[in-house]
Amino acid sequence: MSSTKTPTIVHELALLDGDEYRLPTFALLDPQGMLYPGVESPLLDYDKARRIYRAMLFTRVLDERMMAAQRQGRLSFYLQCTGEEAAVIGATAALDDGDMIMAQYREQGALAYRGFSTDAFMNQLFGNDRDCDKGRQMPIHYGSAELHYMTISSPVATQIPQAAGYAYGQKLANDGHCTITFFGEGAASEGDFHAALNMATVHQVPVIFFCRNNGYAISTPAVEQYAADGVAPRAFGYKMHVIRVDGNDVLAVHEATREARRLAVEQHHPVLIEAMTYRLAAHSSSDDPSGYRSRKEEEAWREKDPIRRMKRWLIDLSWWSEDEESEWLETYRHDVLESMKRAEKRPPPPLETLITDVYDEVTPRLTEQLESLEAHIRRYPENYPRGARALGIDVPDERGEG
Amino acid sequence: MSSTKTPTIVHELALLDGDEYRLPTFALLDPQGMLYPGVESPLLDYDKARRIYRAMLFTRVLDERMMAAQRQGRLSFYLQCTGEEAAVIGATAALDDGDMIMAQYREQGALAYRGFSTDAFMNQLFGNDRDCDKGRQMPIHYGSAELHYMTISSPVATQIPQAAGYAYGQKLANDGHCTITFFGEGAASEGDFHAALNMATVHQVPVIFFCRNNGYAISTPAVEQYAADGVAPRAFGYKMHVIRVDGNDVLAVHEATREARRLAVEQHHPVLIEAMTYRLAAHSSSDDPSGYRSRKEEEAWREKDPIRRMKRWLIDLSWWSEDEESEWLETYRHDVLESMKRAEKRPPPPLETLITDVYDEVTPRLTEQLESLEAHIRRYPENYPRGARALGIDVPDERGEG
Amino acid sequence: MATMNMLQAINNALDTAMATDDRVVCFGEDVGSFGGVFRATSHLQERYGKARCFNTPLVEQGIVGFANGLAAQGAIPVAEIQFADYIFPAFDQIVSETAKFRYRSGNLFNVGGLTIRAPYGGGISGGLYHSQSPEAYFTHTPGLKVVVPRDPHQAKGLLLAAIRDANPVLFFEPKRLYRASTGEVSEADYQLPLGSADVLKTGDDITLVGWGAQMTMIEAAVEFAEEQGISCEIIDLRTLMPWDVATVVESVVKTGRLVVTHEAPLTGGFAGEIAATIQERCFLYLESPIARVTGLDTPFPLTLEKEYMPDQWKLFEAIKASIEF
Amino acid sequence: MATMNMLQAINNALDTAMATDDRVVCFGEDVGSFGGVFRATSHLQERYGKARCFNTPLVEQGIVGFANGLAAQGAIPVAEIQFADYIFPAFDQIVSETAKFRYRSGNLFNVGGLTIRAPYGGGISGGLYHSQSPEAYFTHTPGLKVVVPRDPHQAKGLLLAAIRDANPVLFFEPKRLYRASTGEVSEADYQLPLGSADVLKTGDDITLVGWGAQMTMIEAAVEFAEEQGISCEIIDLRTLMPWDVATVVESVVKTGRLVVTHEAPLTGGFAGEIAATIQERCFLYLESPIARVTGLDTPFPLTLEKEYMPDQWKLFEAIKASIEF
Ligand SMILES: Cc1ncc(C[n+]2csc(CCOP(=O)(O)OP(=O)(O)O)c2C)c(N)n1
Ligand SMILES: Cc1ncc(C[n+]2csc(CCOP(=O)(O)OP(=O)(O)O)c2C)c(N)n1
Ligand SMILES: [Mg+2]
Ligand SMILES: [Mg+2]
Repeated sequence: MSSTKTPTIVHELALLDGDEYRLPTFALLDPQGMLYPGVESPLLDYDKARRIYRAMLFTRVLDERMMAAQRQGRLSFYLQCTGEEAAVIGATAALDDGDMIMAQYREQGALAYRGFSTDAFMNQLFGNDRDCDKGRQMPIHYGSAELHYMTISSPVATQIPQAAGYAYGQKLANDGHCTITFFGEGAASEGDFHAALNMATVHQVPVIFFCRNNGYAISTPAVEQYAADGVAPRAFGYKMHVIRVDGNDVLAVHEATREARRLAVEQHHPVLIEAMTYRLAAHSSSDDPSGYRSRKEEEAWREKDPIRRMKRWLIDLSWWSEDEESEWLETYRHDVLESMKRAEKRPPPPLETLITDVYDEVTPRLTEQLESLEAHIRRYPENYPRGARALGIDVPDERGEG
Repeated sequence: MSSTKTPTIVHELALLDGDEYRLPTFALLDPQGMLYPGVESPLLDYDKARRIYRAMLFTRVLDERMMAAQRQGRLSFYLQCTGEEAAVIGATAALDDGDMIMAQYREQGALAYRGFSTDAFMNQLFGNDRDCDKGRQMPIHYGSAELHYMTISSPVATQIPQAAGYAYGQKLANDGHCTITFFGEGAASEGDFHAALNMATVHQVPVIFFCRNNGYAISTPAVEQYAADGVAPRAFGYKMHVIRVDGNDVLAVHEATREARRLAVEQHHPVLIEAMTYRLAAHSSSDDPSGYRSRKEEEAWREKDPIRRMKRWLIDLSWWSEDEESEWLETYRHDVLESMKRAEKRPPPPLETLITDVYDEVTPRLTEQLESLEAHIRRYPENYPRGARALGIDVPDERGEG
Repeated sequence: MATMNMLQAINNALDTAMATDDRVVCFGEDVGSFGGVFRATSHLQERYGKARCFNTPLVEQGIVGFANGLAAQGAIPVAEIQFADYIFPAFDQIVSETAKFRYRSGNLFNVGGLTIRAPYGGGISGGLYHSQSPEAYFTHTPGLKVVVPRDPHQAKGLLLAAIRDANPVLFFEPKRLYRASTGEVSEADYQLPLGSADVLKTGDDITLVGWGAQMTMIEAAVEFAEEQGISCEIIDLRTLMPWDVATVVESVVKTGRLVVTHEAPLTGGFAGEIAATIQERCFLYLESPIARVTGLDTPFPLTLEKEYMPDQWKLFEAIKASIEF
Repeated sequence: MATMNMLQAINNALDTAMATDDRVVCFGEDVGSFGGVFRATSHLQERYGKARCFNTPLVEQGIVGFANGLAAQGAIPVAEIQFADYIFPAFDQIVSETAKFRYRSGNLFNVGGLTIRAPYGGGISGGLYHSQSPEAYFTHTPGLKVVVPRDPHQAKGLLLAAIRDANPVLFFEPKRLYRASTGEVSEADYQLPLGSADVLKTGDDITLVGWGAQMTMIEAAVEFAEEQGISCEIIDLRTLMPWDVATVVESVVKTGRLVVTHEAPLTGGFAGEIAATIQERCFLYLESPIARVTGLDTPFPLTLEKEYMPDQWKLFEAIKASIEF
């Protein structure tokens, strides 16, 4: 039988379209950064609030500097979190640091919060010999086993059913942890999204599906992505717990995620969170949003900048000051620049990284392929400056390619 | 911006799980086949009511005879519509005969309603030289361009986004037609389902998504297929019109589909219909349901047999009689048996059907492959009785395989 | 030792894997209490509980996506795809994710614990969508291992090796042989090596290479050939990715002739890879062109399935043509 | 005649197709008012309206599923997959549905109107998921045509032919050349034939076969080789499925030597099919083993991309090795 519940029977024909089931948005901080009337403060303790805020600031600085570096041709590609720091970091802060994060690509703030070092960011961005990916993936595809942050994969949405599976493993291991997966409202259109939410509710796994609804998938506005009122109402189709939250309100995001984590870990109820936010920057360094949206729209959202809002709240509590802000900004800028210089200078990964990690052990055929490549590079070292360098052969400097 | 609507803001944390949005079931005929109080009769005219009922009877007879034939080893495979005739035929009858039907595989009733001949059924089932598929697909993979019934494809759910695309073409052509796609509650778990419903609402196409929720996907009960109250609530996630209907009540199904068609054709609103029904037979001739469900459960549903219910309604209207029933049953049984005998005796499709229709024209490589196959069969005709027969070579009778 | 058919051997391998490592988890459509449509997972839910053997919703991309995540977490998922023909909705999860997980993460993460089982192949009146042999779609995908057993003994030993291998493995089971192939299978816990071909029979005149159900076709063809005085060497590749080039090269250096066979269509099939590699490595030893005996370059048919199949007579003709070249 | 880069030529072909047949409909992620992330569909929405050129939600399986249905209805969909790397979620719709639609329905229905465009290939610092060349996943799939242009003139003529062909066509565009390759392109409505290779240059000593962006590598390598007095014949396959066996056979019968190149990994790549076919058909003419110059059997890397690519120097070495064999 299809359901244990017996639905009511009606004899009048009436087609519903769900419009009546409009989900409200949960918010605690108003657009100016003041608590809404009746909301009690503080909702975060001093240490955590500052840890969150500093991660937000760092992320903003990192994004600004690296986009500038990309514009200068120092970096092949970059992608900003700008505008979505509260959503990403507020959610991360509500988790245990041992919970698994399976992100899409715009969630560097989560890594910053968990303590991924500036050098670790830079080494990945420059694909050098210390890149966590060993120079195999484009910039921004970070990963850290230590920090429980799954290495980013470019195909969107693939991480969503994986998060359900990972969380099922956590449930089997009974280790008290959960998994959060971040994804965009665009990614939520993929078949993998449907698969994931359905399997998560059927198998009751401790997973949080965190949708960053930032209004765009590259140039495609959300109104061309779906016809409904956002992504949140899809939860009803799976009987999944759901909450929509103001994604630029760090307190609300934190609170919602904290409760979601409780449901996930204590009751094995998966939860969908839809954070309403806005991608203030271009999609990536390859994109120019002036082709598809107005300055006016951007300006309106800049007014709701999540960092400005949190700062106001912190300053009102006397937990932060303009002086501290300047100091930290200075420190972060300096850190990023120094670290970038170091990362740029580091050698490329060794040549053998071309064939390792395809399997746990290198196969005979791969060994042959590497040997023949090595011999070839030794014949033409000047055509393969990186390969030659990796083989310890002295060749003229590389000509700028990324 | 993600939506043109501004949702309400709330400051109290409350996670919903959609349980409050329970969809009722639309029904007109009670389980005994009497109209519910207050429902006006007749809802179908005399001719259409009889056309529907006769198609239901024919389908039942076809299924009984062919399953018996399969058990006797005359047929390699069979799959019944039994128990779901009202859902399939009631919906089909609410359409224009020129509307496209893209079915899953359990919808032979739709073909019966539209006038697919007994011989056409048999030729497909026996994969002979007159099979609509030219002997390429398993039994029950019917298709008819004339009757606007898309040839069945075994991978489930692939037809669902195709139906959205087909309907989009109808909208572009502005031909006043729509498309209906039938699928099971199991198929609705595939990623293609999500893709289809989302695209259909975004692009506003005249398509009806008709889910036959028959409680099982092979052995998997619906409670292990999804956690929600059926498939219908998923419509809310796409802002799609939806109705849940008693799938064993032919009047309700017809009425719901009629209204869905109106919305689709006149307003380009796609509609999801969930028909609650039950697969009274095994999944297919390869299946034995005693391994996963009880006789008792089956019996309870046999009480709600859609044919019995419609018959009662017809007889109450004096639009049908027991005598007529016996006559038609006799006629159908006879037709099916005679047609089966003819189909069994027909030759296999010509050898060249192995390589035609891969492309619009046969490629040189395929011609070579066929030539070498022909030469081979001429060398070993007794090992390829069908191929030899197709080449006009006299060989001993085939040994039973099928 | 017990006499088992291939399904029983597979069931026994799964049972052994679950008994010896409680991280092993089996799931897929209908694999739970029902035990799978072919009954390969019979009794596993009974023995190991619903948490370790369960039905999934009907969504292959979800099954493999879920399995990838579960493997990344450290569990050892054995996911069933009901028919190899239905593996394609999971293609992205397999090709983009499973295969590249370790490499792209610089070995920080991997899904090495994952095994995907799927029945493949024709000869069962299954038509287009219950007959395909999709191995070549995966042998072009570095990071995957692809394994195909030929009989019950091989099936058990290779499946246990696949489950315990530190890399993701696609395990294609020749469903035509599920019940047709029986033999003595040890009840002990044993493994057969991945990546290594099996020389079933040595011979001097010609080498025959195949895998899975085609081995029965090769054996029948070799019987005809040996009657005619042609000495055949038979190699079961067993693992297609990464395949055992050395064993095939060694054989062809000796025999000078090679026939490769598979059920999948000719163009782009794995026999092409073998032929391309062997003509390169054995160029000076080859006495005739390498022949491929395969399905036609068409979808899989139904009524004329027998005509379509690369059977023992087609193989025998190819052997003769090669010898007489 | 006008000077166009490859993107402009593609845009011009789409424009021509839409202008000459109002059943042509273009869609995909970001292809609407924005004109696609590479701007291949620029201005089409403006010119032909939202109904005929539009954005889709981010769901490749939906894009191709929708396109299949639309083509079955009689429209002529041209669907864009943003990167060939993202075609895999649509794999089931392409391999199970698109390819088999006509065959399985006994020609009652077909999706012959469908064209799927996707930018493919490396050399743009794209790493694993913006560099792949997935053609061999499709050349093993009877029912599909697979076409790859090498320059703007070819791109326009082949794309128009693909859109108007009565069979579904996968059209892979070498994105490395999108802006890098420019040339004279006629503004007229013209088509170049599918299924027929193009002999770019005749020569006597060795045959080089490739497609798409690899043609630039072949041309550079041939320059080196001819300097050394090696006379090369260059063939652009253009259509990989069904491919022009006769032209390649004729060439190799003359030269006795063959090098095939592609960016995709070696194992299971389409060069294997070509080598297997040619060793069979030209066995007695071959003077050295057929060489394959391809990507490594690994996912696509980033920092060491240059080292990974099958470039002109690797090709030149393969030519020399073949000549000196
Ligand atoms: C499977 C797949 N298809 C297409 C792409 C190309 N692509 C990269 S990002 C993107 C848009 C994603 O939008 P959204 O999910 O809303 O995330 P956002 O960028 O807004 O954070 C697209 C289409 C991809 N990476 N993967
Ligand atoms: C993609 C795909 N996966 C698996 C199968 C095998 N299969 C055939 S029918 C079926 C169950 C379908 O159940 P449902 O959609 O509820 O339809 P019903 O049989 O109940 O009418 C399955 C799993 C298939 N045909 N296609
Ligand atoms: Mg977005
Ligand atoms: Mg069902």
